[in-house]
Amino acid sequence: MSTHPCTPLLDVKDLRKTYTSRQGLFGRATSEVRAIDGVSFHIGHKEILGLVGESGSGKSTTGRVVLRLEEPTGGEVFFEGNRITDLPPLELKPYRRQMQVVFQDPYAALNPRMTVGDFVTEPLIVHHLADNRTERQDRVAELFRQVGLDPAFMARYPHEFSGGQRQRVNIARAIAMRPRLIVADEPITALDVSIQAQIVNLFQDLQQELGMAYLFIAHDLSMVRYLCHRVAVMLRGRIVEMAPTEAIFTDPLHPYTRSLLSAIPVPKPAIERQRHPIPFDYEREKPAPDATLQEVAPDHFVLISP
Amino acid sequence: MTRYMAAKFGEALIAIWGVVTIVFFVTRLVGDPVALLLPVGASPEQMQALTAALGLDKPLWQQYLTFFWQVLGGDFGQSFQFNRPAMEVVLERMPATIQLALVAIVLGTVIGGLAGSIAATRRGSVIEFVVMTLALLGQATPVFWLGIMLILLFAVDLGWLPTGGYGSPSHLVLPAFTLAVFVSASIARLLRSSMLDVLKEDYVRTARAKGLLPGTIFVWHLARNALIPVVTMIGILTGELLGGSVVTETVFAWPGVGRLIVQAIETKDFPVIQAGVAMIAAIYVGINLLVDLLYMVIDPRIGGRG
Amino acid sequence: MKRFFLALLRSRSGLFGMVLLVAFIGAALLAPVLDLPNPVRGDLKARLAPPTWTSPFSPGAHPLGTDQLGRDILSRIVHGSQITLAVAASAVVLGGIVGVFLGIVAGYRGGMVDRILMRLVDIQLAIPLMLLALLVVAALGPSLSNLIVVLAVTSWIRYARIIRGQVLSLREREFVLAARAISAPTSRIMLRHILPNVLTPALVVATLELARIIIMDAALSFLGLGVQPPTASWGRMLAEGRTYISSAWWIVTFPGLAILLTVLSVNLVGDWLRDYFDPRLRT
Amino acid sequence: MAPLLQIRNLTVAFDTPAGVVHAVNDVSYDLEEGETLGIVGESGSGKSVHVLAMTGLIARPPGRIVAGSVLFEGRDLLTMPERELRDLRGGRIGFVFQDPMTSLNPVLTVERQLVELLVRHQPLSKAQARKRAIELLELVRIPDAEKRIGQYPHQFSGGMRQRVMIAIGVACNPRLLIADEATTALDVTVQAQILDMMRDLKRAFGTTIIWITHDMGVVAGLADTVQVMYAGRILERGPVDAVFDDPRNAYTWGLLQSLPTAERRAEGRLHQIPGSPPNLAAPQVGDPFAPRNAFATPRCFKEMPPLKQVEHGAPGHLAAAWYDLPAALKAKGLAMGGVA
Amino acid sequence: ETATIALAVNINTLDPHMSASFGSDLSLLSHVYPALILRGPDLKLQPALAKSWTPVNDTTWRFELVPGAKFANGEALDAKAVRWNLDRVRDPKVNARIKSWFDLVKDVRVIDPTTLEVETSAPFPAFADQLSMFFLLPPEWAATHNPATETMSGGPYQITENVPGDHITLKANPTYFGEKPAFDTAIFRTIPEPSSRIAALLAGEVDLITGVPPSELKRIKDSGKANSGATPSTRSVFIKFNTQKAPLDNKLVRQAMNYAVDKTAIGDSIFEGLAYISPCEILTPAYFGFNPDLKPYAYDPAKAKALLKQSGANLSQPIEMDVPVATYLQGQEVAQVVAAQLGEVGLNVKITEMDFGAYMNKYLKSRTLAQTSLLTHGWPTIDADGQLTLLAPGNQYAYWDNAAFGKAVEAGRSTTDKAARLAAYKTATSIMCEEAPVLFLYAQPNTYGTSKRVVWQPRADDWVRAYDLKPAAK
Ligand SMILES: Nc1ncnc2c1ncn2[C@@H]1O[C@H](COP(=O)(O)OP(=O)(O)OP(=O)(O)O)[C@@H](O)[C@H]1O
Ligand SMILES: Nc1ncnc2c1ncn2[C@@H]1O[C@H](COP(=O)(O)OP(=O)(O)OP(=O)(O)O)[C@@H](O)[C@H]1O
Ligand SMILES: [Mg+2]
Ligand SMILES: [Mg+2]
Repeated sequence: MSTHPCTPLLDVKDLRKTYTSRQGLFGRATSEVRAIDGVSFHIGHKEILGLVGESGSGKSTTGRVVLRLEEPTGGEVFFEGNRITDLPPLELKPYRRQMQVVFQDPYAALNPRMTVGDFVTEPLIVHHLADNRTERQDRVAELFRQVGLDPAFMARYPHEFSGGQRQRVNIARAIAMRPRLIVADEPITALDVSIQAQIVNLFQDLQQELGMAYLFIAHDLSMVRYLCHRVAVMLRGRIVEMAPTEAIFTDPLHPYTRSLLSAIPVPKPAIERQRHPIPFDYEREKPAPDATLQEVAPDHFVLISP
Repeated sequence: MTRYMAAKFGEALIAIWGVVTIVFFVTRLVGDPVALLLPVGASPEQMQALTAALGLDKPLWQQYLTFFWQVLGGDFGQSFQFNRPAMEVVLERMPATIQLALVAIVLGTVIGGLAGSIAATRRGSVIEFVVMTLALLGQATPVFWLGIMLILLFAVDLGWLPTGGYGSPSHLVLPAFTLAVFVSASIARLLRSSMLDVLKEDYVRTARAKGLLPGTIFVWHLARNALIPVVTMIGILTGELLGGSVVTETVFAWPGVGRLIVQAIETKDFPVIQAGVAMIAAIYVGINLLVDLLYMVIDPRIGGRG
Repeated sequence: MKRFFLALLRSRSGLFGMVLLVAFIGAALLAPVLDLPNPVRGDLKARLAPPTWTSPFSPGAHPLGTDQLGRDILSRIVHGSQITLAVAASAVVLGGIVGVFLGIVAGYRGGMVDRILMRLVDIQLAIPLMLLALLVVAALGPSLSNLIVVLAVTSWIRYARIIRGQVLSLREREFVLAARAISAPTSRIMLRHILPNVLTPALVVATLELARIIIMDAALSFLGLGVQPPTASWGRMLAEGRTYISSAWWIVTFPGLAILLTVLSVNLVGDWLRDYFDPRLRT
Repeated sequence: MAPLLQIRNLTVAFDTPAGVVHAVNDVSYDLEEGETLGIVGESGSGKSVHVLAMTGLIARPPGRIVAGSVLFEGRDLLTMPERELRDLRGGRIGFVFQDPMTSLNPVLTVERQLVELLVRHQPLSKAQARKRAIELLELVRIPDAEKRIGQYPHQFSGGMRQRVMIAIGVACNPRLLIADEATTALDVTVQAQILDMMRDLKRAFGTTIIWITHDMGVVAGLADTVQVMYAGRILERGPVDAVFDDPRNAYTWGLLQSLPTAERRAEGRLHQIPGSPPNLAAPQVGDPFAPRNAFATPRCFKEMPPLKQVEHGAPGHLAAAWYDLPAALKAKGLAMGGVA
Repeated sequence: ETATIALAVNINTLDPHMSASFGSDLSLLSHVYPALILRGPDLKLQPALAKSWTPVNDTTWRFELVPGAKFANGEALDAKAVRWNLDRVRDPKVNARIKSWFDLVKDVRVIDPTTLEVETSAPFPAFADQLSMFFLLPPEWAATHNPATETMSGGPYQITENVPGDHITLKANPTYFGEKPAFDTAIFRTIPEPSSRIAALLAGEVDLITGVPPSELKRIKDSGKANSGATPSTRSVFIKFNTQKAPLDNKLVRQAMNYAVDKTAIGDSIFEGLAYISPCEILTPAYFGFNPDLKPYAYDPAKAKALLKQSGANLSQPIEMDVPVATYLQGQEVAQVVAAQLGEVGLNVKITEMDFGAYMNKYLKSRTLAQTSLLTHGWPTIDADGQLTLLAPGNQYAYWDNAAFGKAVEAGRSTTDKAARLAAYKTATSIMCEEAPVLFLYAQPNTYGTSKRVVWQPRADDWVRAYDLKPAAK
């Protein structure tokens, strides 16, 4: 694995995923959903890229396909310059060590019949990162401390934890292998605000201490603004705008981005009551099929018809 | 979808071929019909002559090839006992078997369905206790015991129904009921546990929150979703009954294929065994296909991925 | 251990089932030292004696009567429980292990593997039990272990089918996705993630199978498979007593009751164990 | 005029093998006709359970309503025969559930799930109901409603399913709408549209709304009154402006502090409440938040403070605290409102 | 007037040459097809199509047939038809199951339409008996029809309905040359389960059942709804010794085992006193050649023990006993009692049960019968010749090799002179008694139940025939 300073950590090129589904018993009519339709972006080392957008626009699908949890219909994914899109499972394994995932529902992602300690230990075993028991235990205890959990909790089952604690367990497992990239698919949506804060702080600490990069999928734009370095905005399977966070928030160019930003609710009753979000009519402002992302300002890309 | 059906059909043929092949070799390993076909005192030479006449003296592989070509032409050979085409003998018994199996399944499903739903919806009540105890009894009671008790009561003491035999609907009552007891016990237990699982589902709560009438909730939200394991079970049981229920057929002198096949096994009538088993295999595979289609009708999520 | 008993005491039906089951197992283990008549040696003069309590004139002290060869039924039930329980338990466990394993493989791997396994199930279902039993006897001879094999062979299918159904939905769960995300080998996913989550349905099937298997012992003894006379097993007692159903009801009724009570107790204990082993229902 | 909804001493427990879980403890409040109540609070604080218990929708067993009464239009829902309650649910009381993934029946088409509700409560024919159902889907901004109505829930994305749930909740123009985290899975544009729709509903039908959410911004925009829950209890309640600007309970303050504001961005650190939530199966003494509360007084650990009108506060602003939060904050030199 | 008869097994084939099952296929076909000779319930041979049969010499029989007999289709039932039938069973291409019965037949000569001569290759004293189970097909009809599934009556009844596996209905055949049966209609039903057969009898559905467990006979009688009874059959039950295996190669051991078993107790208990205890021979009094002078081995465990000791045989190994399941009336129970009683004298008998097919495989194909096995022999001609030949040296059924016995049996076969034959069988049975190649037990009782509407004379062999039934006197 070459680690050239110029190659981004993750490079996604023209990624596509189409779902075909049967309709009716004999399914003569099959319907196609283009969940992602030519998505390109990259994530640098230690960078946090926020992925926001319409619900159903293909954010989760992008996350899953990048990690090869689902096979893409087209396009390529490079990790540190190495193409991982067609690798067979065994060759994929070293890359899996470098990329991890945290899901939206912290409970669903935990095995209800496994102690959280075992759950966090699993990657160490699979990747032979610690080969004797005590070493593993020490490593897991260390991971627990790192995510702010008492190592004494290792013997407990998931249902004995609060939502925030569960999400920490998931994160502990994700970072156990010291990955370079974490795909976080709405990791805080189900949590209450104070727990959201805990998790976001944790992400930030890990990024700083361990040098991790993130693909951070979220609906909560104020959290995205707080956490992310760059933001990509998705609409119906395509990225319509991508730019450094402040550029997006201060200078949104695509009408959908504008509409999105105008709709962020703020916890100030007085302001909230007066606000009128800018409407966005997809049918009217639909991007042309041949539209491409173009750099309109340094590092600021917008989907424009040629 | 037509490809799907074609594939299923191919699989079915392969399965039937597998069964017939296995049975071919098993029967020839297990015994020799000649000693049973000839009267006592037959000399070894006579035995040999008959062996040769039945084609059982050739090497096994050669017998198999002959048999295989015959079967391809739809001919399962002449029965040793009946001296006529084995498939004909088997088909002759099918109507009785089908009659009994269908009535028993329908009766058992209705009773078991009612019992299971009552038990599930009246959790913790006396009714549940009674119903489930009966189901337990139904499962732990030997069929021959139940059958004979029913005969003694309804045919001998009360004289309401015939003791056995085949013909009028009244002949059907006792054997069908006996089988239905077993069927309904299985279905009741399975449906109850499956309904209890469904009852915990959020969408049942949604249905109640919609103020729907209990009947609507029961049919469309509870039953429909609890049906898959029950359908699997009904499939297995229907197959089992269509393949013949030896004990019931014996106790009630019912001329079904089950008894026929057992008789054929006892007398080592290979062609009838093979024809019978091929028939049963076809039934199983057919029912399986039906169950798979039913799965798709019941749950639109199934089969979506083909 | 203490917690186990506390939990047991808290569940009334679980306790009842456990007491019953322990009583049966205890009786089976203690059979040789209990002061019971010889279970295999009968007194032809005292044959078909009704239970002592039904008639003041019945000869000898046979609380549950005697069978067609004048053997004490109580003693045969108690001694028979050794073999019956051992055979049934082994067959349930053996069939369970194979069935659960194949069910998981079929459900998780899907595709070709699933199809092949499910067709195998069809094939197995289509082959009459009797042929299967005869094959085993012909190939391996009648013996207890072969009886267990036959019973297990008829049993794995049910586990396989039901477990497969469960796995089909389990494999879409996020924690399985999470395991795949760390490239956990398939064997590990099936063993550590899927298996623990299908143990409860497996337990339900096992309790259902137990009844079937004990009764099937009776059917198989018509083929000369398994427990050889004069040794007693409950299934055998049912089979042998079948002719006397209407003239000497006690010969089949008492072994039948023993089966029923065993099935009942195992069901109660099974229900309770299911709750007990569900970590979600524990502190 | 009497309030539309009067809840008194509602107490709900779950019997689990691990012991009795006290999910809702002695909750009382009133809701006026046309009022919108926003409920926020800890995960697992009983927000969902208390609204479910109100309408007889918790699973019994293990759930159990220990005490309390819930008067809706003057009649007690808790003692009302199931038959009458059934007529209310879905009609005069609409519900939007928290989890759109599991709250829709996976084997029925969206059409069916809407139509069965409409014909149950309104004198509509099947065809009319279907037309109305399509209107409803359009109302919640589902593109291609006419085509998608015949699809099954699994063919919808999470956000779309949530919108179907909302359509179900508002289908019969309910007098009381209970929405449990109804917009969490939606992007903000669609969320804004849904909130607009709620405002329209209020305006057009005077609908009373209970809106449970984690999003303080949504509360700010939609609610008249906000209520903060923790460990099955109401810790603070009052007009939105008053509570947001002048929180009197330490937990409320903690929540508001956790929000990512510009200030926090500059600081580079979010505020978080230390400690972990209480175990509801353990017996509770005193203020449940006390162990995590930097301002707790010894009394907090012994006795649960009553929910009472705050001193010098807006009318209707109630809080449960033995300590004086503004004073304590001032003493530590901390800011008052999280968003001020 | 209808008589209903319950059979335990299915009617498998309608071709009388393709089955050797007296109790089912042949019993039914005896209603439909004519025979030259029939055996009455008293076991005496009666003329049927043949008015008389006389030996012309040691190897030739002459038959005079009833003139003018016809099949229902008008086909003549004459000497030519008989010859065609005898040719058919002997034709190797036909593969008749009963071919072995007529192995000795060398030539069949039609003298005139009502006279027939059969020449055998050796004296065949039991030929007439053998013909009582041989039924005649109409030759011309058979050329164009399948006798396995169709029938053309020439006997007392004709088939009017056949529901395979369930029942066959017979109506009296108006063209029958013989005596008209008492019942116009006869129904043969298949009821495999003994308890169900009894139930059917008690419910008044059937008039005649056989194979009733002995313990149920009294119950039937006591019910007041039906009659029941039993008669000793021609089927002799014994424990066969494999004298090729130690320690059964030791005569003293074999005798000891005969002393060790209390046959009377078995008969009295398991068979409710209805079993005829074999007097040290495998013939029953019904057989030609029965030796009335023999006495059963006494029940004498002490003597048995002494003999065992005297034998010097090594008895440390268990003695295996093969028992076919569900084959013989109360067979498995008897085997258990015998094993237990042998245990009392210090023999360790281990029972192995197996299905009949597997048993026959061991017996005849792999020839690996265990040291002991439960077996019955009954010879349909009720002649000592067949029954004893089974144990003659060299016979595949024998598992015993005694030259003197073989010679005696041979002597009995080589003449048609009754006195000489009786003498030969006396010698044979005496040798067998002394040598004890089997453990003599009893003659299996034929048990039955009848409704009060009919009377039936029970018979020692397996035939079940409607034309033997008579309406009960009102
Ligand atoms: N298994 C599937 N089969 C068919 N269509 C699917 C499947 N999974 C997702 N889709 C479709 O793909 C599109 C993208 O879905 P995805 O879950 O990636 O959206 P998302 O951006 O994560 O939305 P949300 O914010 O609501 O979670 C949606 O239109 C959805 O209906
Ligand atoms: N069926 C149940 N059995 C046992 N405990 C339950 C059950 N349902 C809910 N609880 C408990 O009741 C408490 C309140 O749950 P509730 O769902 O009301 O929380 P919530 O405030 O809605 O949380 P969230 O924000 O996560 O939705 C929780 O501690 C939960 O564990
Ligand atoms: Mg998503
Ligand atoms: Mg909730």
